Amino acid sequence: MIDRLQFLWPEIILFITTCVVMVIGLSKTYLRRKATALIAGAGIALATVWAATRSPDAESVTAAAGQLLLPHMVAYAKTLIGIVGLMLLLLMAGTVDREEEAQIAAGRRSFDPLRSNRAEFYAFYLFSLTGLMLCADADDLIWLFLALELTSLPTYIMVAISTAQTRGREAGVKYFFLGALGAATFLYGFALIYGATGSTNLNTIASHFRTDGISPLAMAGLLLSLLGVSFKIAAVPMHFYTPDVYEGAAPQVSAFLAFVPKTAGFISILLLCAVAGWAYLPAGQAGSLTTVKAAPGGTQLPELMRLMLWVMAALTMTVGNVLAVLQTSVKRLLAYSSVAHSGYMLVGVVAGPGGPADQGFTSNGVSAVLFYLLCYGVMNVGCFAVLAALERSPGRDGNFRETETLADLRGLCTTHPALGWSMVICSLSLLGMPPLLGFFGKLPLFTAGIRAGELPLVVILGLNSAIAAYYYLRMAFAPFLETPDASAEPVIASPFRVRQLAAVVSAGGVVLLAILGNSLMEECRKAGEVRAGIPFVTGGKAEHASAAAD
Amino acid sequence: MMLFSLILAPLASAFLVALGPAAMARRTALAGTAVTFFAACAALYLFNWSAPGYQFEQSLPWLQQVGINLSVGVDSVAMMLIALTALLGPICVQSSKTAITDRVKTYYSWLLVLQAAMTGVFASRDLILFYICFEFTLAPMFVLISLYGSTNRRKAAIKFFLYTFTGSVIALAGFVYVAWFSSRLTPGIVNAADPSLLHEFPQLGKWTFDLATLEQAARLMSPAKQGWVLLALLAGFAVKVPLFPVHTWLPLAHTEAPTAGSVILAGVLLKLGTYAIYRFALPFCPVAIYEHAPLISVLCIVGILYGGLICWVQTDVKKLVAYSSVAHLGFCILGMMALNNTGISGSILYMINHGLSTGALFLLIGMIYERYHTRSMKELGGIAAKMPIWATFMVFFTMASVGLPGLNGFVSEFLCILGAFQASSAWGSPTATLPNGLPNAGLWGSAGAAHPGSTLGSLGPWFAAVAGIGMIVAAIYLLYMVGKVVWGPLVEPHGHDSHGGHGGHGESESHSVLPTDLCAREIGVLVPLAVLCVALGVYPKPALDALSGPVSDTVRVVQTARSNATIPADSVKEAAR
Amino acid sequence: MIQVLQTLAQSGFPDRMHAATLSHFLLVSALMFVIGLIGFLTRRNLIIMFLCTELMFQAAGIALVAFGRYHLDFSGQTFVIFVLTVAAAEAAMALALVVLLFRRRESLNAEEWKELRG
Amino acid sequence: MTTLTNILHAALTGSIGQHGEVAHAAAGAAPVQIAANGPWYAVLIPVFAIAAFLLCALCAAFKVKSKLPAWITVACLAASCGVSASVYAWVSSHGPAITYVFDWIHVVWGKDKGQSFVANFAFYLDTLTCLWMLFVTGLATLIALYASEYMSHDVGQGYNRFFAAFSLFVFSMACLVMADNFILLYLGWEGVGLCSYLLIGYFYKKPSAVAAAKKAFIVNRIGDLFLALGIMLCFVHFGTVEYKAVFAGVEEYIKHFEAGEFNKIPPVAQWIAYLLMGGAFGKSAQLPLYVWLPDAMEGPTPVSALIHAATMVTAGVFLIARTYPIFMISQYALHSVAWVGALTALLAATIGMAQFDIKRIMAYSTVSQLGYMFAGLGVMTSVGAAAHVFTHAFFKAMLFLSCGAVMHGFAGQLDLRKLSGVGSMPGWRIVGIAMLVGCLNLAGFPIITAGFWSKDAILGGAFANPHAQSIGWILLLTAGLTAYYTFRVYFRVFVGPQHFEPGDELHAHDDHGHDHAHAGHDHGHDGGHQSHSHDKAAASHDFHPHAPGWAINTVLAILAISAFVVILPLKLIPGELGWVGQMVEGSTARAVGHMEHAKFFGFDAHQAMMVVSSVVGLAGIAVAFVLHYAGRTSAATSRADALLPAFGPLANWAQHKWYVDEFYDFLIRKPLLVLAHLFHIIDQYLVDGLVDAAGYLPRAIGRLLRPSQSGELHGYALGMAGGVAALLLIVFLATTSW
Repeated sequence: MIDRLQFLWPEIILFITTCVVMVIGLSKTYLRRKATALIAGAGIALATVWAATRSPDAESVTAAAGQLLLPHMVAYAKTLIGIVGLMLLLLMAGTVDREEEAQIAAGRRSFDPLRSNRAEFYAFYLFSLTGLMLCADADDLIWLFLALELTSLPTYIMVAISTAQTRGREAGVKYFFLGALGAATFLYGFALIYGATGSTNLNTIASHFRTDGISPLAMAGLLLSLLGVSFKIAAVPMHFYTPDVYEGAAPQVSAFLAFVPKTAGFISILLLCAVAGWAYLPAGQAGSLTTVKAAPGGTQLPELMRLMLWVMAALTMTVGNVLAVLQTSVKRLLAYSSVAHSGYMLVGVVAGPGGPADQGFTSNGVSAVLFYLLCYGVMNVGCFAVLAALERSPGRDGNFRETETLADLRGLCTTHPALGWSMVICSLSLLGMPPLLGFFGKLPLFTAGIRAGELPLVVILGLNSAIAAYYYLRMAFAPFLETPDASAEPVIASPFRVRQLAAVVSAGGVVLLAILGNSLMEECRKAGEVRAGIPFVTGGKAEHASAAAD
Repeated sequence: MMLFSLILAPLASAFLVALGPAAMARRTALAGTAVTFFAACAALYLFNWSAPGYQFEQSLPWLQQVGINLSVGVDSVAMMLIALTALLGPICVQSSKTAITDRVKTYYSWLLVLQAAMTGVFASRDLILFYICFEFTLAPMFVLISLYGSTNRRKAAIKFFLYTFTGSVIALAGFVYVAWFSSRLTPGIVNAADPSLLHEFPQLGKWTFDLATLEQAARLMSPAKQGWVLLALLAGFAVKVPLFPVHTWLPLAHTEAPTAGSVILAGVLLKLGTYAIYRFALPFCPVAIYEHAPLISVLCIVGILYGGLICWVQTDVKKLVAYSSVAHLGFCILGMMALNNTGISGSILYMINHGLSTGALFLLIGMIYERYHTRSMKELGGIAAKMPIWATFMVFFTMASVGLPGLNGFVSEFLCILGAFQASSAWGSPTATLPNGLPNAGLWGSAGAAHPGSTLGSLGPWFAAVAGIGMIVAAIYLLYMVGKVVWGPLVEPHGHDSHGGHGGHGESESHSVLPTDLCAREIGVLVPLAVLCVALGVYPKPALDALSGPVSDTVRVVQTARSNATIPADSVKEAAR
Repeated sequence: MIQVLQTLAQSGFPDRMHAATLSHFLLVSALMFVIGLIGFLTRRNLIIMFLCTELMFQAAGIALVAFGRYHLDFSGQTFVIFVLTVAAAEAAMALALVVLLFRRRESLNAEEWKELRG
Repeated sequence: MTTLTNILHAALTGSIGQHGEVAHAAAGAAPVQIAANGPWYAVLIPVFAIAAFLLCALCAAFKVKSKLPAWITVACLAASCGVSASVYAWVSSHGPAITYVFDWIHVVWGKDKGQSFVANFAFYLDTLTCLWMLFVTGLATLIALYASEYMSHDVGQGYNRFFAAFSLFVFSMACLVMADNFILLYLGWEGVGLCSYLLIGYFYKKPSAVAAAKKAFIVNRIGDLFLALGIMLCFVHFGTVEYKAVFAGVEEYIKHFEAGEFNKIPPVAQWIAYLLMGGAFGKSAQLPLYVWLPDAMEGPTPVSALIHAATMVTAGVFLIARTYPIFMISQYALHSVAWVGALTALLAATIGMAQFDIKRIMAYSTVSQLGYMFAGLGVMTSVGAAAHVFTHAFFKAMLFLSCGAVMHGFAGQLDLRKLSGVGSMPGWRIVGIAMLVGCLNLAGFPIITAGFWSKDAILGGAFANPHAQSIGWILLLTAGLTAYYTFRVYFRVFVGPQHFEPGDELHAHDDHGHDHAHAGHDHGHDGGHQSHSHDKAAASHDFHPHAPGWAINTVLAILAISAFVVILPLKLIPGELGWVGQMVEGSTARAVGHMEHAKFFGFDAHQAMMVVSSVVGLAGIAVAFVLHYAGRTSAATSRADALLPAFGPLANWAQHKWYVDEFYDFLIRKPLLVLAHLFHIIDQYLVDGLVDAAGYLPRAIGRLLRPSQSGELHGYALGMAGGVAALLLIVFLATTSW
């Protein structure tokens, strides 16, 4: 058990930071309060560096982490979470307590711990990241459930308190209630899986499936779990909340929502799929519910799951895109696009890791998903960062107002060149315009999909990219090509300049990661390897068998 | 290094333009394109025209996890198109001097970026690098159209972007499929299909987008698979060409684009499609293309006649020339589908020639537009009386476009049609003896005598004959245009003094800048194109000789693949499960 | 579909002879889940709706306990403990949110909150 | 002078022996020996012409405002003519040869025959080439001289342009005639078409001129397509487009032809001729593509004379003559040629009879005479056809130039009802004489006119051919009609009471900055105005016709003399049609094969025709005399008017050119235009509409789905629950085996 701690140091670091932040944030001294963000940043940075450099290496994996189904994913996922988390942290500056602090600074009011939200906000943020990291090294249904809840519970509050507007409250309540519904669904699914196999340990469950096949009860559990978890990734039919919540929340929190729960959801889906098939199922096994599609690439999910994921992938990207086309609010548009991007990533899940013949980054759908999460995180943060870095002068109610519509972005390249060009670059990247990062994110999805013989799905993916091009094009070129309405109220930069930094960093990342992506891809390739050789539970003919022996 | 510098030079000057002052933008851009042009001239000089293979090859490792490298290299086909691109660069910059007066920095920098991307398309030897450049041409063109175009520019730009983007995404799926197929090849499979190919695969079983490897690998695909790949590739490239049913973005884009944009669009961008078909569709799916050539050719022919007739009823001069591109490129692809040396050589030459003559026509129309701010044939007429120099050039380039022998258009058009004419296996098949020698029995069959000038292929004289009607139609609409605009009684839009030498006092600014007839700068822009039109028409031999190597290779590939089409069909199906 | 029923039949469902088999527990759990869902869908009061989600959570809890007993395994019960904890946390959050909302609108009707749409 | 001597030498002595030999060799079915190294200076013929073009273009660029381009052109073309003569001298002493200049189009894909497409700039020099080049360059020089005066009102305006296009025409014609392969011929073929286009549209401000130019180019293009396809077929079948190799290939089929075994000749080979024929019909204005030629008269008269009467329109004849072996091996090709020629001749003659515009009459007579030439080719008397081309070139050019002089002098007036007695006006004597000479030739006045002999050869050939009797009768009828309408013009315009009304080009010329040198304004026009009373009278009071100047007169005089002189080479040198006959016999246009000679009512056809055609010709002239001269007192009316009702609507129809233009317009142009509009609509609304619809589809689906995002919590929950249920149902249904 101590061995497991090797994996948990980043989470532990984050947890400690959280505690510190919770206390410091309530300090009466302005400078100390202000330091919360810095401390949080330092904690995340430390956790990231730790995860990147000190994670157990490949040799010790079998010994210490033998229980993990995706052993190499842990380090990668945590590093990824840490990096994007840092970028998000830059954005979070000034999200809460803005008026409060202004009044305190003006001397109209003294510091009142009950009125301040700063400590909670950063603590929740860190909790959520902790939960997300915990998802990555889950090897048990209980662990997974807790990690997922730890990821999402803080987000409900963050949404609600991120803005002073009523919309934020509405978003929070919708998110919370529907989230609870989703959580109940996957919890019930977990219960059924447990019931069917008698274990909550993923490894044991996998072995059980390997030995006895997947019983209908287990299959029902798996499907329900997948559906429940797909709430986190905003896949159809669990996507309804997305636009409302993203629109209602402050842009920086929307950026957070687009990355953190989504990553948690995808990690869970990957784990569930690994349990259900990738890790052991040979192609061509008979049985109606557990039929494995004998596709040329060798998708090794049970046919039911594959089909469901297939339909979900196709529907998710299509629904997301067609609804995004109609939007004028950038946040809402990005929300729908986030739905669509989940659909793209599901293609990677459908493709799966492939058989032993399909080694390599291009063939592995899991690697593609993991790589895409990074790409999506970077470029999406960029877009939201631009929105977060802009605002309108305060209206009658004294609150500053968000920039939201496409019209607000017009002429940004001349008024705020850095933000404008960041928007252009990030939108083009989301569009998939080569040679930006988004293109290289989609390419492995293409290759893996084709490897798995999912040509129709790949074509749907391609067509959806084209539909998406329509609105991304508007988003990309509104800052550059159009001139602002003379009558419109001018858009000004938010006083929190660090948000601009986030935008620029994202844009730079979108360009640079594309150029220097090779080593990243190498990491993803490793991270996407599903552990082969799950042993049989009851003493069978063979103790070990290579995964998916054709 | 040569090719990288050809790509980087415009890119670097784009940055210089963007960072420099607006007043210097045009001169910087001109210098940049001129440097590129001279570099291209140097490349032309250093290029060994008698060698058939690729030259200036270079490869820098990039995303090796995906098998993507920065590989460049050109054969004579690509070299010519790069030269065309480099030539049009300074011409476009010069032609924009008076036409573009605001946001000049943006304009010239995107123009330069566009040039770099286009050069990249022709230079790449890696499918993804190609695709990157291919797609990246869209953004600059989108900007040029939607910022500097005429009234309906936004719609045109979006349509242009989305239409071609949609197509090329599907083409990407085709590329990936081929790469996947290649990655699964094992020595066993290759051996079973064609043992002689084994040495062609240094990276057997690896995922790569290297063109040379994939060319070899793709041939082992079964005809059915080739058919699907062909469909995917055509989905992307036929839109770009554009072939008949997917052409509607072109007239709109052309009409709305600024002059230089139209020149680039007609001159080079459309050639990306034809070049891609030549470079990828032919070697990747030789059997499928052999089988489906008649179908594609029918589309070409419909495009030729349909597009030509539509030209005839246009009132907007620019739209007329735009539709004429649909017709012209129909000839180009028709020649390519002949799959013989004549046809493909003609087709490649056609790419260059169409770029020169149609590019020049767009320049000329732009010059008129700058003066009169209209392109409607109802408002313009008899310009020859007022602008004899312009009229001379107009008639000249129209004749080049019509395909008058002695000018460039003829050589390529004739070769394309001849290629289609020759390419029929019916020529070779002996038919029953004719009892009375009447030509009605077995019209094209040969009574025992062979036809030495025929080649294998799936087109035939009827294709050539029907496409040939397009030559008549071309004469109809182009002369209709010349008759309306150049000849006839002088008609000018309202507000233009029809008697005075310097018409239109008090007209808009750009009008007063320009003299009535062409100025030295404008003549300077047109003369190089005219000289090349004559040169390529009178002495096309060097070009044709240079093409013969690569074209022969392509033809050999297609014909070989077709002749042993049955072998890979079976063995690969077995081996690749 | 048929196979699902078959499997259920094979696992002894419904068995009138014994008092409480696994099937009964599962049936109860499923009913609870469905009742919770239906309640969530039909009721408009936010607190009631939240309680319905609690019902769904607890349905899962019943299933977990039953399965744990069936398998003679403790992890099911362990799981339930955690579920209860989480449910408690959720309840706290739910109430906080509801209070927040009530302050704005003086109402707990879920239908009042539809400003965000489209 | 040396060259002149050479020609005479060659014509009178050297050539006889030489060509006798060649002809014999060919008759023995041995391939004609063609030397590969022709005289280098053959290149100079087109080079001089293109040099003239370039210099004139330079003049245009520098806006030269003098007659410089005319003199450049005359000088260069004269030089070309001289070179042609020396080339002829070379050819007549060395036999046919090829002069290679440079590689043009080379596509090579193998070493075997047919595996390369090679078309060089190389010249095939044989006597046929020389015959054509001599009269083309010679006439071009003369007409350029004529035009230097004729076009003088445009000095500084279109003068440069005119002579540039004129020179370019000669260059193209040289390429056409001297080509050693079909592709170079095609270059010349389309090149002359271009020049024709440019020159017809010379008065580009006149919409009718522009329309005529366009029509000429497009109709020619139709023919060109057939020519191109013929060339392609030729390439496919023979594996080459070079004459030398093609004729070598045909050689084998000629044997079958001589044996009458057409079934041994592959149909593909036979089809070549049909396709080439289409090209010839287009360029030489034969049925059904003749319609452009009459309209082409919108161009300046020198152009009509050179291009649309003497040289370019005979390109079709040249093509068939050049590729005569190919036509011979095609079973029905020559018959078709003969019939088309004969019918064209008749049709054009009937139209010509009913026209009033004298230039148009000449145009129709050109069409008609071209029909004769085709008929001549078709009935296997290529010699006759070539001779008719030769003689026709001179007399028709002269006729046109005379008409042009009238037009020039009377401000564009060409209506024969408004001009009378021009020939007797002072200063117009030479024009009158030239016109008379031309008319006599055209009408085939017996014995003394060259036109008589050449036409007679064709008529004789037709009747001598056992398969072409009916063609002979048609041609004979046409001969009569020709004589009638030719002299109708002469009697109406050049003799009789003096009368004129000026045309409407006064104003047009003013537009051009026209400075009429009214040198001849004191010449009498006393008979001018008495008989008419329309509004034009006022205008014409101030009008003085100005008689032609020295250049026009000189040219007309030279041509009038040469129209007679050409009889000498035709009749003084032995053989059928003498010198021309030898030229043709020594070339590819030689008709081979033995054909039994049919008799004309028991007489030898040729000898009988001399009499019969003389009678017919004289009869035509006599009718014209009676109807249009005898007793005519005014310009506007004649005795023929009284006869018109007797023909019913026929006369009207003929005057309206049998409504052929309208028919084509209705049958081809209109439907095409409708189709074009239809396509345009389809393109906008269907093809593009589909694209837009596809682009709209995502929005439409989006609109459809949008209500699902109602903002209501319950709606979302229901959506989620329902979605999950639906998804599970779908998945189960899809995977369960029922």
